[in-house]
Amino acid sequence: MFLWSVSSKAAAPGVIYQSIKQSILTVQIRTATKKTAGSKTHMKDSAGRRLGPKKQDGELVSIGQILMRQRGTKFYPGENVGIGRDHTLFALEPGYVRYYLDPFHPKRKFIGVALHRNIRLPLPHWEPRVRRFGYVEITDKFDSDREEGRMSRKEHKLFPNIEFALKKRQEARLEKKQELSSQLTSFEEFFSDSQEFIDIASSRLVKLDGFLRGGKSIAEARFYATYNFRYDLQLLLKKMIITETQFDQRLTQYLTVASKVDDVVTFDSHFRLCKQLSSAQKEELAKNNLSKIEEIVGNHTVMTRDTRYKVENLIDSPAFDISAQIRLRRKYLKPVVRESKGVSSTKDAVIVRRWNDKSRRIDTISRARDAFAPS
Amino acid sequence: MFKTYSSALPQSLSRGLVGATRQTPTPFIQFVRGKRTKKYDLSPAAQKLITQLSVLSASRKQPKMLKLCPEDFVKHNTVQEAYKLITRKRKKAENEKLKQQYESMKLACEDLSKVSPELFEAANKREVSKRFSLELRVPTNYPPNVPWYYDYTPESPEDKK
Amino acid sequence: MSFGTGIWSNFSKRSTSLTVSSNKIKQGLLNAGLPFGPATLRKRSSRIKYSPPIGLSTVYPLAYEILELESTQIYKILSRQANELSMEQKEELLVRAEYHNPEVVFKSHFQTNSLDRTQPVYRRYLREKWENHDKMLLMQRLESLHAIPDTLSTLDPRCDVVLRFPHNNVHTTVEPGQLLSSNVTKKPPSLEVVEFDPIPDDLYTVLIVNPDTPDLENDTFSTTLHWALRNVPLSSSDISIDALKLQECPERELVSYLPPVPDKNAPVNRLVVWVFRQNQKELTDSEVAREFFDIRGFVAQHSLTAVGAHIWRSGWDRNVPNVRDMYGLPKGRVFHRVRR
Amino acid sequence: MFNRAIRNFSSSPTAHKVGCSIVKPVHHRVKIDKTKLSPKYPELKLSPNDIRSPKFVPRYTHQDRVQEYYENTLKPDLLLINYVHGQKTVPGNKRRQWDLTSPYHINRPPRVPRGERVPTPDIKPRTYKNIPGLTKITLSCFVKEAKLNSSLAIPATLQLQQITGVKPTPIYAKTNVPTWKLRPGMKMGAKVALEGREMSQFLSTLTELVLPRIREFKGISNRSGDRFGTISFGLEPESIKFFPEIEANQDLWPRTFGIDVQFHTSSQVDMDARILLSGLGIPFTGTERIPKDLLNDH
Repeated sequence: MFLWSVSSKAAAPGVIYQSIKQSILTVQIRTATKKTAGSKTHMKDSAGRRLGPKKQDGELVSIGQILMRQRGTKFYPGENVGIGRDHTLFALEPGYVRYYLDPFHPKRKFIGVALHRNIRLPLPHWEPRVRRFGYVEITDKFDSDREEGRMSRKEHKLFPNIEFALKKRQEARLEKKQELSSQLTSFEEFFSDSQEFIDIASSRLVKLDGFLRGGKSIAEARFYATYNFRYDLQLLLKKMIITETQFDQRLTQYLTVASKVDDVVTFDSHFRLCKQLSSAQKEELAKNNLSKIEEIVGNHTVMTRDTRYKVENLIDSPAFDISAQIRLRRKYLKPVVRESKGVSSTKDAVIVRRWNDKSRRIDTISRARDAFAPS
Repeated sequence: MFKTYSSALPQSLSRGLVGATRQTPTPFIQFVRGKRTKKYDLSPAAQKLITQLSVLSASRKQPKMLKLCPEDFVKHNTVQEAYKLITRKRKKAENEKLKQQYESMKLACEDLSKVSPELFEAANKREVSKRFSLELRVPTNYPPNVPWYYDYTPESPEDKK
Repeated sequence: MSFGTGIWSNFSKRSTSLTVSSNKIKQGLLNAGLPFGPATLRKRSSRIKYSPPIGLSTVYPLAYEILELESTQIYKILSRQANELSMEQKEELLVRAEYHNPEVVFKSHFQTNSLDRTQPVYRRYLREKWENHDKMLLMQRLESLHAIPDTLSTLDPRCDVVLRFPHNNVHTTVEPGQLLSSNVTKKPPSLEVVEFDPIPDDLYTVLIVNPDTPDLENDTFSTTLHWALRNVPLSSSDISIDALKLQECPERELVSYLPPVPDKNAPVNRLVVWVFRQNQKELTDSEVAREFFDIRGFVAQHSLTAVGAHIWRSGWDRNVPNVRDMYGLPKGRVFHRVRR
Repeated sequence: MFNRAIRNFSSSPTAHKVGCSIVKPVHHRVKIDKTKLSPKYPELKLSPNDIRSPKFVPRYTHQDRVQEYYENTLKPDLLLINYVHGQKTVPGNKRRQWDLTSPYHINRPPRVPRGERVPTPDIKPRTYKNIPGLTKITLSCFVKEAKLNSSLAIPATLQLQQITGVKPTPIYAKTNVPTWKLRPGMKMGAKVALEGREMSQFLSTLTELVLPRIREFKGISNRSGDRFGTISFGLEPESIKFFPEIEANQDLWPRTFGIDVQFHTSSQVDMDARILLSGLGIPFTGTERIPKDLLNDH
């Protein structure tokens, strides 16, 4: 290599002359060797990507046909047009291609597909959308039945479980009905009633039970049980399965049964069948039960299993609603009677350690052996 | 570390750990969460920087959130609303007062300009470099007579005796 | 200090629903401290552990006094200028007079289920709650399911619509846009229309429309009317439209309920509930076609004002044939699985 | 072993998605706050004024003496001092619109004001509605040596926090000056903006404890200011030691850093701002220049 340079600071005339001479020489040598040829910046071109519109305005397209190939979103997907991974626009519905502008996006150009020849895009903002149904009805009886019975894999796998659960539910309802009918016959008001009466009554009670467990009040439950029966009956009448006389007869029968059942029985707060009480009767019963409880608790400072059981039974009566029952249980059925009561000698006492919230320390307490009421 | 703790406990006591630590004075090796056990050899300058950064960090200084019961929540809201109300009223009154002052100043100037234009000219001249006096201070309960003792030296302990 | 002596303890003119019913909580709110402890905390241990913030008990009586005084002055304005004030102004003043009453604040924050809707202040609190969640949810669902341009063009919601299917055992409300099974929707729903404005009692129209019924002839969709109620009277104390109300007066049911019975492989159907105010006019239309129902034309013809809406979706499921059978409808169509 | 729902870095789903988002116009006028609709983090949806919110910060915890003094004493005085009868609005130097003689003028941004880079505000008559007040104090601490030793910015930050009690924000170099070895992104110090009670606290410390003890301090120069009501001055590193927070443990502060203090006021011109600050106990020195073009006396 004959590369050298002259710094301009030390440019004496003689040196310059020499450098000119030398440079002529070097140029000749460089052209001869061609060792440092220029870089190939001009050789990077690729083949054309065949971009651009594939369908013109007004052309008829079918689903999936490509409307535009582009780099970036030079055009945006408008009505019934989708966009691919490389921003390719394609038709989602068959129709006529429209190139249009949208006043909601003033700086964007859109390509859309109008479903009919006379539709212009964009569609009016406040009008219903123009939609295509696109499904074909199966007219063949065999095919349509097969298609209707077809299940997705997920449904197919779950189907036995669902059937089993439905069967179990049905059985549980029947069982409940039998249980309720047997309970119903134990009420003296229903001694003389026929089997049919009991049947209707118990099926009504099953419905009431379901409504109550779902969160309805007893009045709502009664209303909707009757309502459902009447509604179903009306549908039967409409379908001409029953005549009007049958309708009237069945309805009156049901209503008489319902009124009698509602008058006599109801459900308590734990969804058990019990006698329907008037408010005065309820008060009376509550008073009675309270006095009995007072008597039992007052006599026994230490709760035994027996007394506890008795009090529990008295509280668990239809006279008290659920909040009252909780209150009474808190009041009378405390888990522990007073711990420091009557412990004289350490012989009878049990030593326990317990966290005290108030003092924030652990207290050591000696309590009588029988201080705990057995639960 | 935790292992030594549990193995040192008698089987019967290991249920109530709180009680056990409170009542038995046996020197247990307590498991402390987040305590650094490894020692790093850092230069004092670097250690100082770390300390300074930890002072700047906000996460340590998050106060505990107040948990109020519903009644106290309502009471707190009441106090806030009452404070807002009186502040609003006070602001309004002050603004009204300033407005009155402004209106009367304006009225007086207009009158003066009609009565005596020369006096008005003199009164309406802008004072250049007007300043409040330095002695005017923000009022305190116990204001000092002299703002600062430049030659103050604390008493030495011998003088006290 | 002045607890129990001011306007907020005087119920000669104010409703008793403006006070808390539980004595323990009331005493907690009408005393500087908490005489019965934090009565609202459920667990005994948390009641014992609780300690009130320092200094609150000294400031609270003063704050109560200041706010009560303000309220007294508003009530004075109300009584003095009762005839000059418009309905909206009165409502606004009544809200302002009670808005910061601690008992009212307590009830509207923590006892929202039993608020007295006849009181303007509770209506205001309920409206705030509705606007913060339910209104936005409804509008989001209506928009994203395209119910708004497909049925009516727009909605300016003014009341909350609560939808239930009470014939089912489970007594829950339907969230807007929920996909319901055909068993749930086989009998008519019940509605609660919660108005927040101080409007006079009005008559209401309810329409349930399905804009997704296949129209095979034109290869598009048509709108079907599933239920139409008219001339239903509602007021701020009586807000429900249920079977009990319709039984009293069957001619309120213009078009009987048709349950959604979608066809197999057709897209999921949207059932849009529209609630309209009739502006004190009776609707005396006898015949309305169920098929190809033009809801926009109907609304324009009777000059109804849409005040609320609700939406649910129904798809085909195994129970649809049973529902069809129940109503004596013909067998459903079956479409090809693939859309062409 | 690992939760499959967690997205892997290697296969991000965005790679297969198209970068096209179109906001569809809605058909209603209800504003929808998506965070309120999501069931997540219910307490974060509360307003920050609600005490149950984690964002809640108690305000008005102390009496603000400076603020009260300003409201009760200074405000009426300032109204009186600044009042000149028959004031008129002095229009500011605004951006110039194109005259639309050419169609290319449409949508062209307006020209910069004549002789300036940024437009200046109008000076309006002084009434009871625009009495000057102190809105903000900004303290900034730029450490020149931090370009060589970047850790020097940390004690400077800490010093600001110690003095003000507010967490400072770091300052980074913006420009590239190779001769000073300065590069963009170098941490050079910190700044802090004080408002409300913290501002009053700093102001009273400054005027009552620090400035009186600076021997050579005569006052802030009457030439300081940005013409439109912001006055600034500097505190030397030695004077910082007079702040009681620093003075209390001097061993910890072998080195202190100078601070630039800026008083942002709501006054329209510097002249009014100086009167206000002198009322708040800040002395001024030197001759004052009154810009005649900003005076609006009839």
